[in-house]
Amino acid sequence: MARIGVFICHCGTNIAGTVDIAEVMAAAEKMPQVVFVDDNKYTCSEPGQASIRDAIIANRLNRVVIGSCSPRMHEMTFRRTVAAAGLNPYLLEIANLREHCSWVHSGDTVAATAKAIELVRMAVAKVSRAEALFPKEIGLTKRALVVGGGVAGIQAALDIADAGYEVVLVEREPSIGGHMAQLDKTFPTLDCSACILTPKMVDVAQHPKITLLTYAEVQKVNGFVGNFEVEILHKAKKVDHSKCTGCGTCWQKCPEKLPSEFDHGLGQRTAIYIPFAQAVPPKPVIDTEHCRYMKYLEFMEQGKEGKKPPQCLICEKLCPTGAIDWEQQDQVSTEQFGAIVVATGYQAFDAAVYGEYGAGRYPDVISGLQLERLMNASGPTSGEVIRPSDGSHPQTVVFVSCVGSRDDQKGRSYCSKVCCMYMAKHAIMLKEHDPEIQSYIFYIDIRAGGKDYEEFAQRAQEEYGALYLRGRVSKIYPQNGKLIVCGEDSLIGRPVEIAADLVVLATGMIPSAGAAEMARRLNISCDSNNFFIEAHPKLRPVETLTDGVFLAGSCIGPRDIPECVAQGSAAAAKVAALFSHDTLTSDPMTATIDAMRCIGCLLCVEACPFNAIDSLVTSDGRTVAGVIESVCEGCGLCVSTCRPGAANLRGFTQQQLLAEVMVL
Amino acid sequence: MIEGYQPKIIGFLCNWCGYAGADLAGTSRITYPANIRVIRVPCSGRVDPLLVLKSFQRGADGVLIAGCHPGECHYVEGNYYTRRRFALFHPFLEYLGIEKERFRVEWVSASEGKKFSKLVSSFTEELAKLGPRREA
Amino acid sequence: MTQIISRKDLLSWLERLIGERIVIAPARSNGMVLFQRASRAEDIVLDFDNTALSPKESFLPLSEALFTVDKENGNIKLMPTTVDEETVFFGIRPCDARGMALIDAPLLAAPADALYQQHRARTTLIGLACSQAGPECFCTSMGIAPDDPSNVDIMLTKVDDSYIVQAITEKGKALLPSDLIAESEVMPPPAPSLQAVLTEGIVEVMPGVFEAPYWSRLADRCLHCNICAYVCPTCYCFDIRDYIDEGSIERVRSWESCQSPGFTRLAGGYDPRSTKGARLRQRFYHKLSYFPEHFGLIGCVGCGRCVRYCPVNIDIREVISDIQKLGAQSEC
Amino acid sequence: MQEGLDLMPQIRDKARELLTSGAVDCVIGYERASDGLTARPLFAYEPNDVDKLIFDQTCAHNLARFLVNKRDSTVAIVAKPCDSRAINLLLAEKQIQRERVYVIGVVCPGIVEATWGQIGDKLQARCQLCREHTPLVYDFLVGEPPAEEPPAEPYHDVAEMEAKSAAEKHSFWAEQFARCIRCYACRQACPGCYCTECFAEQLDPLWVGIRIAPMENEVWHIIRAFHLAGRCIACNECERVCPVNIPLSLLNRKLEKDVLELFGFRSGLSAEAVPPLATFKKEERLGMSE
Repeated sequence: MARIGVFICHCGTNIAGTVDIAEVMAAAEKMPQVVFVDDNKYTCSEPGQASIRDAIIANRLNRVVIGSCSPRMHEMTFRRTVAAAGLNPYLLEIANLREHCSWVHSGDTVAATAKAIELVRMAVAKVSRAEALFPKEIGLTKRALVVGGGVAGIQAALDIADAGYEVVLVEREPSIGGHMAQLDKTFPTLDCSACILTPKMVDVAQHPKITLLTYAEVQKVNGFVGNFEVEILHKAKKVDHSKCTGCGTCWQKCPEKLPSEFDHGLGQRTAIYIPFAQAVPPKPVIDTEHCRYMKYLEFMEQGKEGKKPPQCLICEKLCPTGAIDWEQQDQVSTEQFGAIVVATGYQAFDAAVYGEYGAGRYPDVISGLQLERLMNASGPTSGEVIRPSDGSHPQTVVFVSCVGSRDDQKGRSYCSKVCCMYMAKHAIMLKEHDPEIQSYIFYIDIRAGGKDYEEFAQRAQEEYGALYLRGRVSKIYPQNGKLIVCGEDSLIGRPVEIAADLVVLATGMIPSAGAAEMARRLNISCDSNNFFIEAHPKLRPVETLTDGVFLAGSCIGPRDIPECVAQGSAAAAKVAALFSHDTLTSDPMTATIDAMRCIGCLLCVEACPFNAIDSLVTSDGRTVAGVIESVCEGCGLCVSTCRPGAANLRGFTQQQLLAEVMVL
Repeated sequence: MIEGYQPKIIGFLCNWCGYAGADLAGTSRITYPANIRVIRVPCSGRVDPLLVLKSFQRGADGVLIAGCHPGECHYVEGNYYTRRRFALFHPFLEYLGIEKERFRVEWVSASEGKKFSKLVSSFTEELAKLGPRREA
Repeated sequence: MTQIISRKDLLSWLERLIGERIVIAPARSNGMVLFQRASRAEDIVLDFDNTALSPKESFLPLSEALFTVDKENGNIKLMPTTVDEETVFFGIRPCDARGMALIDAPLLAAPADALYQQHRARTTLIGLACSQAGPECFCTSMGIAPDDPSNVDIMLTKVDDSYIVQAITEKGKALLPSDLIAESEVMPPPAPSLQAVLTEGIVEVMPGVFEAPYWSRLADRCLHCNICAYVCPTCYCFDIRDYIDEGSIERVRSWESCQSPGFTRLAGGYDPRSTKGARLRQRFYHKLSYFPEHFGLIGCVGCGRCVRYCPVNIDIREVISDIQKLGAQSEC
Repeated sequence: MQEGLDLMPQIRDKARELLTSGAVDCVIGYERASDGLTARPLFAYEPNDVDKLIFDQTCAHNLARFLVNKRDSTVAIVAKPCDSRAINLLLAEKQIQRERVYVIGVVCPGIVEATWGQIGDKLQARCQLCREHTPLVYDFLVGEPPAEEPPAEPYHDVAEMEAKSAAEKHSFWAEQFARCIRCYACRQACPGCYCTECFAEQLDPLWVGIRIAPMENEVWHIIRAFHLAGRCIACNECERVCPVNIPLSLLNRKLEKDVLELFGFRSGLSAEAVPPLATFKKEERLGMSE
């Protein structure tokens, strides 16, 4: 006989403010098999949990219902509470009286109380059919995969490796470093970005526990926490990095010149290239699309007519160590991992959408990252700020904020958080480059919330004379060599026109290309902007809803470098915690198949998305289905596919769900 | 609209999207009518047509299934089966005399709290217009 | 002298009865004739071979709550179901009347089935003699006659356009509408003749053929549905389950048949009659061997419903003659 | 003289050959019923049983239903086109093994309306709508395959029911289900219903239970039909055997129509087909929002 205890939480006034707790308790006392009812001001607090533990022991309760906040919030906490009193943690059911009741029916206390009573009645009915469940121990591969070699991924990889575990860092570009490597200085300290990043990149390359796979992508992910099986595509580099010493002869002599993605089109690179001087690994890859010899080979193979491209081979001839290897092909390796940290970073919002600003049409309208490259000593202009149109030095530079951010129509609704700060930084650095330069910054609100951020923005105005104009820019058009920026200054209430030599658009941050596809491969979800969704925005910011898959950096949303690094370390801490045990306890809420009722039609095998069911022969020679519990994710698809009702799902059995329906 | 008639809705919400969306409506304090009783299921694919039928028989005026948007299922393919199963079961219930407005299968993601609250409000309104179900 | 009532008077009598009490009579429904509660006399069908389902349905209903248990603020209250309304069961054929008598034997033997007893006590049976025989009828082979008035309270026998009325029991006499009945010289018409099924010796031969492979071969084609048991006027098996609904309990009795798979499944899953042959054999042994042993009569009234409705035509008449042949072979 | 009687000799010869050669332990066919008019299933074990084999337009039973009871022996079966679709279904759902079933396919002249003791002259409704007069799977074919022409409007009665108002539909089905006595003949006659313990007989969870009443009958009929969605091969035996004339084909064929429209799938056409509810296509919308 079930002896059920019902505990109603006030949650301060969150629940008690709308739901009449006493009435709910009175109703609970009359519910079948309920022998004890109590309430708590804060059930999740230590005293609250203690009172439950004592009540369980004192009243010999063998089932517990807690009417409180969403089970997605404190189910784990309350399971531990119940377990501490010696009761199986799965003999617990939580009635969602806050998110699904008091908070959403605040206007109508009568209806809210009636609903609360029914939600408790449903939880009592469900828990009365609950059975004790026991997690299983499954093996764990203590090896981590970090996807994305930006600063967040680098930090995560280093911390996991320092914790003593094997790490594989996969980066799809030829070098790690991500966007931070492209920056000149970082706010608010004006540290040289490369100076603080490059040592970490070298650490990654030299760390004995880290295997660095650049020019490689994660293609397929199977398995589950502790036992991921990942297929990694190694794109053909056509250069044998074991022989190459990175002497640079090849990329200095390569005749094929094309715009460098790293310099955002302002500089050039060769077909065999390293993206930037401090690249890690400092060894080149061949861009097979633009390499003249590859075009020659393709032309010969397909036997096309027309002019035959030259049979170049300069890099092969000049290479002192014979590292060029035309035979190299794409390869796929399958590796085992226990945890995955996703740090795929961001990309800048493409301002071309804003035709009125002329991005992409007027050469002197550039993005923030392009200005970074111009100001960078190792950039295409070795740090000399010039107008891309005629190479002259700009005197008047106008900054336009929120390009793509805070704009529901053409851009994204969110604020990209870092643009205000890097506009201030650019204004300061331009003044240092050339005291004659006058910066104008059109802004809506200055967002400088970090440490020393506000002071930094003030210095840009007071010490470096940047002129902040509160208003949006309506149009930019060229006029005899200058760019006329029409905007308004809402503080003085008049339109403003500035003849600028250079216009810098503060483009916002959006997820890196292919983020949605990566989410599907990792079977994590992403929001409407394709940023990955963390398990809980406040309480589990670096975890996902898929156990064993963690997140770090701007792939979750716009954030600055300190946050990316902090999250890299946080994700690493989570991985280290996961790897600190030798085995993992599997979630016992998996499917079960009753061999007596099973008729061997094996439709469940077809329906199972995780291939967690296979067929087996019973002692009396019948073929029936059987669940592989370690692979089963507990979705319950097999249960609704099974006609004779042989399949069931622990924790959400047919009996339990029917019991919830039947008490309405 | 019958005076004082409050339609009763049973909602099978998938833990990862529908239920999370409802939670978000809660944390965002978006009010909606108190006519829905939520039953949490791991995936919308877990909902057995038998449960929907027993809900109607037990006196539900409306049944809602809220799962993840196709392609976003936490279990990768769960909602594809939901879509097929109830694309067939829905007209079948209608064929047996249960008005098609009484049964809805919707895709509500974890970030669509507002959509969930609007869904419950419009469903309650529609059911109020339809009036209570006759006894089987 | 025989008492007679015209068809018109019969219907007006039935109309009067409908006003006073529950009247169950044959009615057309979806191409069949079924016993249903009559709300108007003219809905009552008078010319039909026999109903699809037997009258037992009114005494041992498909489903019936035996009692309900409620908990009112702490104390438990048990309320047995009682039959309070008087019922008139009109149009029962002689074979079905014998069926009622056969079911009475086990159900009314002490300790009697209280609810069944009340149904029987509160009901007045008005028999209707057969004017023609259906293709599958063989009641005469079971010692019954198409105009046999036994086991009913009032017997009606159609002659031309009116009916001879015989009050068989006191209960019947009390119900007769003396104002509508006239005296008459008319004699009942001869009863229709039927094909005969030789049944003598069947009871004796049964015990010897229990192990014969005949039964499993016969069961090859059997679907093991419950049609034969549910249409049969002499099958009275039932299943009892408790239904618990929010604290109140209802004990429900429903029809069950020895043919359905779980009928003899014991706790733990063992089923002594798990094979098809065993279950089909049980049906014929109950009627042709065990029932006669306990109550002296063959448990079949020759109504032929099982012959007509069995989807795979397992015909009890054929079985009886096969068994007699089988018995004869094994003796010599 | 009914059509199809000329096929009988060929069936008998093949049956005798199979039994005498020991290729099969038993031939499942039809024999004359005790009313001398209609037919009933026959299990012929010895060659001399073969002379009882008949085939005419009263051979309505779907004999494939018996194959699941003969799993551990090799049997021959006389199979009309609908029976052959049932064989495909049972093969697709791994209930029988192809090498243990020798199929004597019969080109079907169509089955007439008949009950015990009475034969109509009109073809059964399902046979008027039948598109395959030649069995889809057979080892030996009896009869000449005729030219096939698709029937006029296969689902006109279903469309009529769909057009009714919710109230009309509700009262129609309520009245039908109220008559059901839960004899389960519809289930026992169906080749697609081979569960050892049917959901209706289970007590935990108590979906239906033993009470024979409108509510329980409704659950039984709706879920029985839905469990055959995309599986039913339209032999219509369930409706034929029902002792209280419930129009079960109206239920089955509504689902059959929707399965065809939604998934472009017909049941029983191949032994490899995965039933539609056990698979999906990512890009299909099926009228669901988004």
